[in-house]
Amino acid sequence: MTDVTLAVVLPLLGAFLLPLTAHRGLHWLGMLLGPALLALAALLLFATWTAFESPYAIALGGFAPPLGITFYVDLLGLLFALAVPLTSLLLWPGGSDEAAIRQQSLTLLLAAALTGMALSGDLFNLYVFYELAAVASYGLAASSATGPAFVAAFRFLLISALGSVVTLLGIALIYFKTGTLNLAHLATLSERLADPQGLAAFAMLLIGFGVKAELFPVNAWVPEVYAATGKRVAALLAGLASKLAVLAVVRILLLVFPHDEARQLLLLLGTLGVLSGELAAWQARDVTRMLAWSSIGQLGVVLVAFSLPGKAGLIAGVTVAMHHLVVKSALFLLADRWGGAVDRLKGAATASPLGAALFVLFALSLLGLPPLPGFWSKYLVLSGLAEAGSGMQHLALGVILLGTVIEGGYLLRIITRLYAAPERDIVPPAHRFPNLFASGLLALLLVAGAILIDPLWQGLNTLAASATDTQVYVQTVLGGKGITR
Amino acid sequence: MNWAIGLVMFVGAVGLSVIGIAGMLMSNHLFRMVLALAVAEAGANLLLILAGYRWDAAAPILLPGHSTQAMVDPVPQAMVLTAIVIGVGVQALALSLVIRVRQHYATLDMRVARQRMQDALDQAAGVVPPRSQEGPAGERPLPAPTRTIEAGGPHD
Amino acid sequence: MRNIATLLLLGGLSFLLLVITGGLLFGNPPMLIGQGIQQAAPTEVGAANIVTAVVLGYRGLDTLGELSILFAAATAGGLVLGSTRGRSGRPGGFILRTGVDLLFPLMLVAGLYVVMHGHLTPGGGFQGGVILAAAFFLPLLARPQESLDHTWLSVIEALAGSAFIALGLAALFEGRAFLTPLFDHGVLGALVSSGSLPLLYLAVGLKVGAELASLLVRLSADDEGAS
Amino acid sequence: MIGALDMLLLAALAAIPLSALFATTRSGRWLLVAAYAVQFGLLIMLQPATAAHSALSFQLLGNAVGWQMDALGWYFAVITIGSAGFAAAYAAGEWSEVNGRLGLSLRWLYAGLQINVLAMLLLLASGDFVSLFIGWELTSWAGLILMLLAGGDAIRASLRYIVYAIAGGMTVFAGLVITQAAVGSLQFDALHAAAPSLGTGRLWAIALLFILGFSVKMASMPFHLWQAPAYAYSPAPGSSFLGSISARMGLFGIALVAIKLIGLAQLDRLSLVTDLVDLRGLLTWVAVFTAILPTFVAMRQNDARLLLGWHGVGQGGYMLLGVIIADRLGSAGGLLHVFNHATYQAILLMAVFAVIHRTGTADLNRLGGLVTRMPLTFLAMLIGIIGLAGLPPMNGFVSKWMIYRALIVDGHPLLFVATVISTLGTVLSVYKLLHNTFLGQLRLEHEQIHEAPWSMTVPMLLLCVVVFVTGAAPGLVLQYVAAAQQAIGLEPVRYILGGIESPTGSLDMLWITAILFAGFGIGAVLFYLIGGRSRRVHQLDNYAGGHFLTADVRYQYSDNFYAGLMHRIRPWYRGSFEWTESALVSALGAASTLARGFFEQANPAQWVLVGTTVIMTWVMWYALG
Amino acid sequence: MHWAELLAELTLMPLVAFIVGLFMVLMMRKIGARLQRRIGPPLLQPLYDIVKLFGKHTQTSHGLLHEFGIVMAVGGYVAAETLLPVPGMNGIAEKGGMITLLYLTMIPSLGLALGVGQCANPNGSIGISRALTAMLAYDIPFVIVIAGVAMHFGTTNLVDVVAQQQAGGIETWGATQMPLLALAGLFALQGMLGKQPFEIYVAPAEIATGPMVEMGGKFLGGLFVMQCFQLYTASVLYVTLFLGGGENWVSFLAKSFAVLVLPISVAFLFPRYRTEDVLTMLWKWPVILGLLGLVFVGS
Repeated sequence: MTDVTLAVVLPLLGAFLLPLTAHRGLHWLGMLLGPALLALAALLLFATWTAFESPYAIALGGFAPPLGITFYVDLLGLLFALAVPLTSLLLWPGGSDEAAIRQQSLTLLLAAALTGMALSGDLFNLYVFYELAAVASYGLAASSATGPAFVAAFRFLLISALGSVVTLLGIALIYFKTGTLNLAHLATLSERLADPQGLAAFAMLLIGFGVKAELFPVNAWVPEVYAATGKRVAALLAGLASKLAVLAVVRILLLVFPHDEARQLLLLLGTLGVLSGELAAWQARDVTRMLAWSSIGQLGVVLVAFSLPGKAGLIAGVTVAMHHLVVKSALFLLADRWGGAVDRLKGAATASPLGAALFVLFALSLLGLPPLPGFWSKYLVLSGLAEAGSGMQHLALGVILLGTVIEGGYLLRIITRLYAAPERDIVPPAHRFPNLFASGLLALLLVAGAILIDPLWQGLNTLAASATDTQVYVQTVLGGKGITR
Repeated sequence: MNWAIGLVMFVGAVGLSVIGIAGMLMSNHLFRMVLALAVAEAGANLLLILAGYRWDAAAPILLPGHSTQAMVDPVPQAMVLTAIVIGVGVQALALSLVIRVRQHYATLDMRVARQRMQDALDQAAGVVPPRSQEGPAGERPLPAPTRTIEAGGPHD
Repeated sequence: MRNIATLLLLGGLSFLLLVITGGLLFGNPPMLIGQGIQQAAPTEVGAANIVTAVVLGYRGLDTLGELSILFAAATAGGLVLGSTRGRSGRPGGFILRTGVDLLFPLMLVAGLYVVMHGHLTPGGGFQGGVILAAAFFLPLLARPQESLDHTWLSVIEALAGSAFIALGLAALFEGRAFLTPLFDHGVLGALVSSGSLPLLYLAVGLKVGAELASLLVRLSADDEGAS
Repeated sequence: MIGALDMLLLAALAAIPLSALFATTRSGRWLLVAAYAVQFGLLIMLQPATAAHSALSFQLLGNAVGWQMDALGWYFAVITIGSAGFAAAYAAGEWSEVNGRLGLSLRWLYAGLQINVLAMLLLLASGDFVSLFIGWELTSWAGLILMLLAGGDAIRASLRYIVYAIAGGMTVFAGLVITQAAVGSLQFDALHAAAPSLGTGRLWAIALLFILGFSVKMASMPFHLWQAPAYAYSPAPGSSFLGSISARMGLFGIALVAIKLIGLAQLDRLSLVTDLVDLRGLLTWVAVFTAILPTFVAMRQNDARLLLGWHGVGQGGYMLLGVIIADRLGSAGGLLHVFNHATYQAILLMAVFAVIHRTGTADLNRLGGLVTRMPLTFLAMLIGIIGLAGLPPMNGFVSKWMIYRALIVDGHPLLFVATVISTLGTVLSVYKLLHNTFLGQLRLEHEQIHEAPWSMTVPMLLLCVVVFVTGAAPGLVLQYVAAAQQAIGLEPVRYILGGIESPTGSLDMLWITAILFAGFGIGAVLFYLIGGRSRRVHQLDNYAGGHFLTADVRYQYSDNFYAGLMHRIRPWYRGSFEWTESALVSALGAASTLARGFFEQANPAQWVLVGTTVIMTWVMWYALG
Repeated sequence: MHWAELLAELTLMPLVAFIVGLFMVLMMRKIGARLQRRIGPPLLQPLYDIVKLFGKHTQTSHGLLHEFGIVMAVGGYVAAETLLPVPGMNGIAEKGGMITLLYLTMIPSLGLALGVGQCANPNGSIGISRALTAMLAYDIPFVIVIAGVAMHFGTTNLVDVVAQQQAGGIETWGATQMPLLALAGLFALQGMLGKQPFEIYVAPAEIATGPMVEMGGKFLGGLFVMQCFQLYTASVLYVTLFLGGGENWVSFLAKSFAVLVLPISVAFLFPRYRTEDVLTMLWKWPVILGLLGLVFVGS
């Protein structure tokens, strides 16, 4: 029973069954079910990770690969898949009333969908999982059940649905030209897509998947949704969901569109994302929206990193993405009680010294203070950009650095308020224990990352080596070598 | 001839999508936006179906005795089925959100709803809205249409 | 002003899309996997309706995802709209009520028929499920003060969904891949054929029916409550 | 195997928790002063002539990272630990007790000081670009701890500082990655070896990025606005420590990267279109303007701390000038000035803070006449301003003399004239400081004031001894300067105990000090032995124009002290840099508003259409073109 | 060089300077008198003045620093005199140089400033502020001159400068080689001496406003001594830089007195500039002349 399919299926099952516990006086089961299943999924993925030898594919339904849907299990997919249940557990909403159960159900659905996105090897299946994640996110975005949350969720839905239409058009274009959906199969046919139509199809997929990845022009939903919804949900969306959407784009980019033009597009949009996000954050006066805009900027960096060719790009991208996952989730958790105006934070450090210290730690890592992992991730991106060395890349390098400076400005504005003397003796409330605990765990992770940076990098090297090798992918899936059943 | 049919089909698919998108972007009415979304999805689905069409081919159903006949590609059909259902789900959710927005803000106008959301967010965060009360020249805030307010009370 | 810009952009978009689609080959698809599926489906799945073979067999996971999306939409809708309140409103007229009483069994049968024959003829769990949902929703139009039992709806929802997964997991327990069709294929074209596909479609039909019904009920309830 | 360098770093690291622990009691603080002494001892045990390697080295992301300290780093490290030690001693006694009662966090103060020392040691001991950048960033952020402690005005100043610091750090970062791209490695040797074969474009990029980045920390000319307020508003030990040494880390960086690694020969390749202007020429003028303009800004300050802070900026210009001229005399002068400046700046800031400690203000319009109340502090400040103004016989004169000489010998008369203008401005400015604080009318409310406690005066006076001794016998320091010069590949200066040996004009401070004191002696003999006795009047017994001035009336001539001069030069204070800075901030704000506007569209789905259409247009255009 | 010789220089050179300075003061007063159709003071009048001042009984001291300021002012000049090469006595001058001398001459100003500052007289402080401003004014052209001379002779050692000028006779004199700089130097000299039109800071006409306001008795006497030194220093420095120094005592003294004639005559013919006009004046023409001179030196 170590089939990674279970990591997708079990949360789904849990989501289906969870509403039943609301009626039957089975609250205790309801409280346990979700976390237990997520933990199980995590364990399963972890077991697969430790036992991992070489990439393999799972032909779902037992149909030989190009015909049926395949899951492709490699280190890249596993890494992101593993992040899903773990982060979801950490950000588990809790509670046992009807609304809470629905929210948990949606969280499980989101987790299942994101795990599926990490593993799926089929274009349309990616789309379906993406949509599942999107619908679950709409629900989560509206979960705080306030007026702003409904408007924000509706606007989010509008962008995302329109994006889906565009994606669907893109998938139709690809199907028109190739007649297949399997990524490995598409990889062998990538010549056919190396023309304007193919590139247009890629652009459409990018726009569609980009909505959740907070890609530059289609990210207008970000600040209002994060501001209107609960901070755990914001952390889940900003930290986790966006990364898996990026992963989907990267898979498609690596396998189906290995063209320079596609990378350039990603680079351009990523750069614009950094610029727009950091600039908008500069004048944000409440913490939540500041973090939201900052996360747009950070995801711009992630996209820029993935736009770099070869292993270096993948390593850089994975590092930045994982770092942002940890840091942004934690920052949103800490912003739970501190979500208001920056000026209201005066004296918060006296009420919640640990929370303030953690905030500083995460902010510093986000800014790239060596030897915290944020520095290394930034280093990998920047050195990759410098190596790649065309004008556009140098521009991106400059923009990222400029973004960091702006980021320093506004994050420090928060930090200085935290440690300022309280005004009129109104001290912002201390953190709730679960949030503090979760962000404390993430901080430990961050510190561990700083210490173990070199082994991690070595691991990423092997990960990237296999992930960037299209041949391995194609042969594993189509050559029948690594197929289970 | 075939080429012309193809063109008509493509024009239909693209047209539906674009009309839907236009509806979503140029209307400010929440419900119409959802309707327009349905139109746009129909366009995309049509294009998807077209991807599997073959001249002179039958539906992909095996009937005894006709097993050698050319059939259209079944995969896009399956995909469209999925896409339609997804669309239904999204639209249903969108409608429930529209209902709630109307209950909360007594409006179905996107601009008004957005403005009220922004104000509510700013107020909750304790941030003074960055614009002056007079409003910048050119986009003076008009009084909310009284009709919607009358219709919008949750009491009756 | 904004509308003019939007129109310009829309014009550009339609032009671009037409240019791009104009270059596509219509009517001669590459059918790389389509062809393969057509050839393999009768032996591998055994469903006369190849679309069903694709939907439940080759792309079974998509269908599961699709179910989950519906479920997610229903759950999210429930989260947004909250618990249904007592319904109010005048009952429908005589013709409406009689018509509904007349139609209800017919629609029930039609729905079930469409569900059960999904692997043979056009139709299937989704289509049938929608008919079922409509069948259960119609009485509510006629008699707004009655209500569907949400508990039962959610139980059906949950169990049907779980059943779909359970069927998939059963294959896993047998040592095969998730969602591998079980049982004997039977005779192509027979009602009881193509292994576990009809069972899956039944689960789909019930789940879709229950979910749509509960969504409709919620929407109508809140709409009335609001107005 | 743990070497001497590791011992030093470990000691500095271990002292951080100790600082946090012991900072709250008086004896504990003296223990911490002892800890600095231990660190200083460990540093002295390092052999400065050859580079000392750290046992700590590892592979990080494919880069070998290690630490080593050569004579240059050692020289700066001595100043660092020395400044920190004196600052700690200064605050150990009554100062901490009083300020601790006022709510200052002593734990943070002492721990922050020690963290700064550790960060700087890491920077000074960097063995490759990775460790250099680690040290650089840590130093930047560590400084923030000390700046933030005071609260109030300090917070705004430190926010400004950190934006500048991050900008500088990121510029260095860009230089680092471009170096890696160009050279293929982040080892110092790799750049040194590859520099001659690098193309001019690459070399320009690397040199410019590193120099610009380091210049921000130095507060060189276009980036000078942040420093004075950031350093000035820190608590006393922090202020005197930061003011003494912190900004000099930028000089260290420039000496290391530009002079040692890239090398003078390569730097000289960097000229603009015509060979008329080259990078070094440009930098010398930047340095000179850094020496002049902040000095004249300092002259206008009414807060003693700010006045000194601006002088710190200006003195940095001299150091940069000396190092960039990079001949044997000039570079020695620049490096020596680092030491000299650290000593007298520490004295001056300590003296000002001693005045603040007693009077509670550093406003130059609210002080005066304290010379009789706080004579020792006055003496310290007098010696300090003589050093800062660069008059003989204090040490500031020696280093400035060397820079002047180098400028004349190398044929830069304009630079020479410009630097002297800066010195003259300094004289005027520091006299204003001394006069407004210690001379003139004593305010009634200050009549009961006593001398600062011994824990504060003794460190100041000890530093005065250092300033005087190294002024009279600069050879004591010059030997280490010479070693540092050798470490960065320059010709070492030829020094003697009293100064410089040179065929075209040497300097022997022993002689000059001797004749100066002889002159004073003669003057004193003339004054005291000849003529009648004078009658000593009370300090408050005064008159002007034949009319008695009563003590309760304020008649101190302090505000707009150089009225005539200001009448002439006020139009030249355009505030262009302030204006540019605020314009940049406004522009950023406008861009930010624009970006917000992007996100706050009435219909967010708009951007899906725009994005799709624009990108697809790009795609088609790309396909056609 | 033997230490005894050095000791002799150390004591003799200030003494000589003092005596010569007394005669320079006398000359100044005589010229002034002649220009105003007066006879002028007798030969020893300057000395009498000093003796009288030192002998006064009513003198007020405002504190130690007040006294020490005078000591510094006089002592600084004493030290500076030893660095000026005079015929036959340049052992100590070897150790110094132009730059050192430039800075040593600031010490008396600082001393005076300290002493006056201690008096707590606002008018005194105003005088000091003006004096320091004037220093900033005249030192800029003066530094340009110094830079030019040092560039021209390739050394900052005054003894070498003198030696080089004497080696080639009058053609190699600084004044013939660098006439523009010599002219600029004259302006600086005028400022340095604090004579009209640049005497606002001394403000002898308004006794109440100026550095001397609190000085009486031997304090003022000290300042008189300082004035002797000041005249001597300025003229000898000019002679050293531009007029070939002293081949022997006769020519040395002749040149030194001659140099002073012009500024003193100017001083009695011109009214006074205001502080800001002093700056404008000294930062304009002499600086332009000096910079032009620098160009010629450099080319």
